[in-house]
Amino acid sequence: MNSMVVLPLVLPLFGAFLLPIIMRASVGVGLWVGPAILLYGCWILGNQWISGTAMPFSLAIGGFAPPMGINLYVDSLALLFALAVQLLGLIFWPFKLDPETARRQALMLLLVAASTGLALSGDLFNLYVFYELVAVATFGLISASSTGSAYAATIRYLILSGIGSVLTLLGIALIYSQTGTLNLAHLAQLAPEQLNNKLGLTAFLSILIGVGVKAELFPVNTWVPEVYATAASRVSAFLAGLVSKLALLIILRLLVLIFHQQEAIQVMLFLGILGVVSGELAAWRAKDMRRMLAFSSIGQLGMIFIALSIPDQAGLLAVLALSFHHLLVKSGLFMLADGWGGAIENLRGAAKRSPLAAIVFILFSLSLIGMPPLPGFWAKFTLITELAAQTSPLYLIGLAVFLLATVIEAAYLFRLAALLYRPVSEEKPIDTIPKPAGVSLVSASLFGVGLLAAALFITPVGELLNHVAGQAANAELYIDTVLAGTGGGR
Amino acid sequence: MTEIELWIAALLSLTVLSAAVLVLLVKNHIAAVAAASVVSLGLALLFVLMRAPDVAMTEAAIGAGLSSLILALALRRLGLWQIDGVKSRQNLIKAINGVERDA
Amino acid sequence: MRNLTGLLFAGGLGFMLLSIASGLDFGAPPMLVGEAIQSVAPQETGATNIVTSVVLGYRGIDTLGELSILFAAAAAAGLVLGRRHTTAGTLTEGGFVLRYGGAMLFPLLMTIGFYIIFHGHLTPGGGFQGGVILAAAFFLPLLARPGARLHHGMLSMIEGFAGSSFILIGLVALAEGEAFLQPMLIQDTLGQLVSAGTLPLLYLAVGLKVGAELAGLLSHLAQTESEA
Amino acid sequence: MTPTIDLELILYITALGLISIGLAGVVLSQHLFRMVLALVIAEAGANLMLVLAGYRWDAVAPILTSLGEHPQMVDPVPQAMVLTAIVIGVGIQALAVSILIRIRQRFGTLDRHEVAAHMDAEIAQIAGTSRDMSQESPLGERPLPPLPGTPAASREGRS
Repeated sequence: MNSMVVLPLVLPLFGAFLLPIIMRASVGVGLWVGPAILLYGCWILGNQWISGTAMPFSLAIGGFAPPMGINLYVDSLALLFALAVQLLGLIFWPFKLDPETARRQALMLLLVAASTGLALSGDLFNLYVFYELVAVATFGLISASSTGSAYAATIRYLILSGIGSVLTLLGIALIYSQTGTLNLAHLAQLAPEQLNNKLGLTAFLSILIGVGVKAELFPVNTWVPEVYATAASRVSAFLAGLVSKLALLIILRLLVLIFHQQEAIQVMLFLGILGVVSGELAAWRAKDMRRMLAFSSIGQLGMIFIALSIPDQAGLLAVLALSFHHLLVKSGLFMLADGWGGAIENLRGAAKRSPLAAIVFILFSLSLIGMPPLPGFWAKFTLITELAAQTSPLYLIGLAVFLLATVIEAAYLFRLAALLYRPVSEEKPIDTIPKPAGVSLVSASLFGVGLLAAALFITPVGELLNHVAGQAANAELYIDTVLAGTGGGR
Repeated sequence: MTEIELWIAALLSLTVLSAAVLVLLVKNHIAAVAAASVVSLGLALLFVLMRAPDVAMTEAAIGAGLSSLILALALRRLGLWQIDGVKSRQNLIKAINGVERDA
Repeated sequence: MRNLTGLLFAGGLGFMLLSIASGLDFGAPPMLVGEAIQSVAPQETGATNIVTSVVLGYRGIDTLGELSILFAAAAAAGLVLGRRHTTAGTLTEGGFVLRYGGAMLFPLLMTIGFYIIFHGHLTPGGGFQGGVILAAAFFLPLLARPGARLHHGMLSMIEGFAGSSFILIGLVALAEGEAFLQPMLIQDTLGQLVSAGTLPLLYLAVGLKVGAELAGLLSHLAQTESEA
Repeated sequence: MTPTIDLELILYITALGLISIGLAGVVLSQHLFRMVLALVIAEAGANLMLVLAGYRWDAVAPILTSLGEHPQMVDPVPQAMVLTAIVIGVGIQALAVSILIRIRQRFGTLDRHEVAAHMDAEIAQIAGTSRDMSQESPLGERPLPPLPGTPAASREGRS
């Protein structure tokens, strides 16, 4: 049933609206509402994936044929992301019980719904609405840690994403005034004639900056370190792991479908390079683990932006490989930071206190650097071969920066890893060494297992991603599916 | 679209823009909030001229009304609700404190 | 460093706006989707106010997303401001005019609010505008009597049920084999009060939710412990 | 060259002017409350821009007044989108001021640099790393000593 795909988007909203009422009536029932909805969403999307119905299909909401109404576009990529959203929502579910549980869980449900919407929606303004919903829900979740610094970090994030949303709206207004439509497929049809000019470029750049706030794009990522340092680990993990990738997905769709200007791609490549340099250098200098991870995440996303500047199937393959790899690794690392969040020096000898955590950390680090058997190697290798095949000098700079960044990454990650195994000084009792909490360690290990599984089945995973990338890179398929395929479901 | 509407629009645009500049320049926070609501009100009138009655109603109710109310309530809670006289007294206190510290 | 990025940003922005201004062509916009909607909207949704048919019909899920944003903002503000409230004594009670005027205005504002909501598919106005007026109606007594407490439980009930009934109306269509949020029950009486099928119901849900949420937000802001 | 073309020009200038005034205000303001206000202005400009995207000078409002008649209408789609954008804007604004209220209570200031300094210090303190700048005053739950200009009585600790 294709029309069921709307449920993973709508049911979390439904649950979020009712959760405060249910919680008031019975906390015992209320605690199960969110996980049940997310499980059901996983089930629907998983079924959709397995049943393998003709995959790219479009679902008209309200039964209005796409250029007039809003449609959901479901291809393998969107489905993969939607599934990841529901799964991560479950893994990072805020179980903690206190007077604010209802609000926190409602916000989490809203975040999941909005992220699913970002993955599926096929309308520019609708994407903007979900993007804002993601933003507001995350503001709530970040400030839920209720320290002064969390509030200050939130307001910085809020103001930056306010600037971003103004720019996005400006871009949308420009596109609409030029084409008279907002449907991505319809825009893709019209773009070669009407957006292939300076105005189109301006529109793209303003949307790029606007959406780039969440994708940690270089000039608008100043919120990242403070937010990741102050928010709860699972919130940071969800933001760094998934939300940034969803923002990237919007840019990817825009690039593939609408904007093909060379300048647009070059600006993005340039910003990506700057992001890699600034992020990795700052990560190297960082003194606490959370900020180190935050800066490293900026660097990693810069790499993905570099990959995104090659918008054909091979480039998209690199984007997807890097994205999903980063999703697994960064989520896992942030879960480890739940206990190890403090200063790096305090982690001396932490391997003794919690050997499993240390092993998982080393696994993630190796993959992040790109050690051969692990998926990280494959992801980075894909990008390197792609970059080497390009002729433009800027790409070669990108390649050089990329390799340099890998060296810096290795330096700071191994510095920490070595510290974990350093012998502890005698007078320091072992109980004082920080240790990740049980639940966080379990979820981090879960990501580690996922990473190992991907390493074991690298060939089928690679083929799958290649197939997904091929589908995502095919603009004609998108246009045909949305505008002709279903006829609006009426 | 008649000539007179054009003039009204021009006047409104001027008002809106200068109010927007005032929001940033004026010292007193209450005045800034008031200027912000002038911007919204002017925009609402512009929306009427632009044949967007729904938007005009919303902008007037939400932009000019509700939003100013929220900001005004926030000013109270932030301790920025200072009429000029009170403010100057505080400036005086500040100056005296400064003198004491210097001494 | 931060100032430098600020300056860079401002420079880039100025360049962008300049290029917009030079690239804009003034004239009639290409209303591809707009014209298509105009010609079929009255038949497809039964509303004479085409903006309403866009808000609730063609772009219904945007409206759902927007309700969720308002809900998220209210929930987040509640989370931030907490449950602590001032005691009644700290604020002075409003004067005679405010107190009795408020009491008299309440039914008037309620009537206007609901009128605007129910005529949203015929004339300008609708759930958002009406909802704001409902919120004002509930907030006014609070201004007059700062000690009075809004019934938060009641508000969150209205909020939750209104929001979920918006989704339920959409899900009913899905269960009937139509698409999510498809307008139903459209009568052939364009221009009458009862003409637009489920649209006024959706707007009622929107209005109640917006009203309840904004009233809650305002009372939260008005009643957190005072700073000055 | 009809006079209405001038009208569109005026409106475009207003919209772009509001956006640039607002964004410049956000970038240049020193006070967080002023930054929120500037954001409100910029958002209003973006809304005007959006309405303009569907504006035609020779058309009527998108509301049918008599049946069966189809006069030229203004594009209803951007209007619907602006309705959405306005409500989104006010939601975010309300959230922003609630956060400002808490920041003011914790840090006793709304100056952007001071708040940033307090934030850095608090993060460093929680993480246990050495601090770059020496913050004399104890941080965290207790508010900092009042800065010049804020009356000391105006701040109470966390109740």
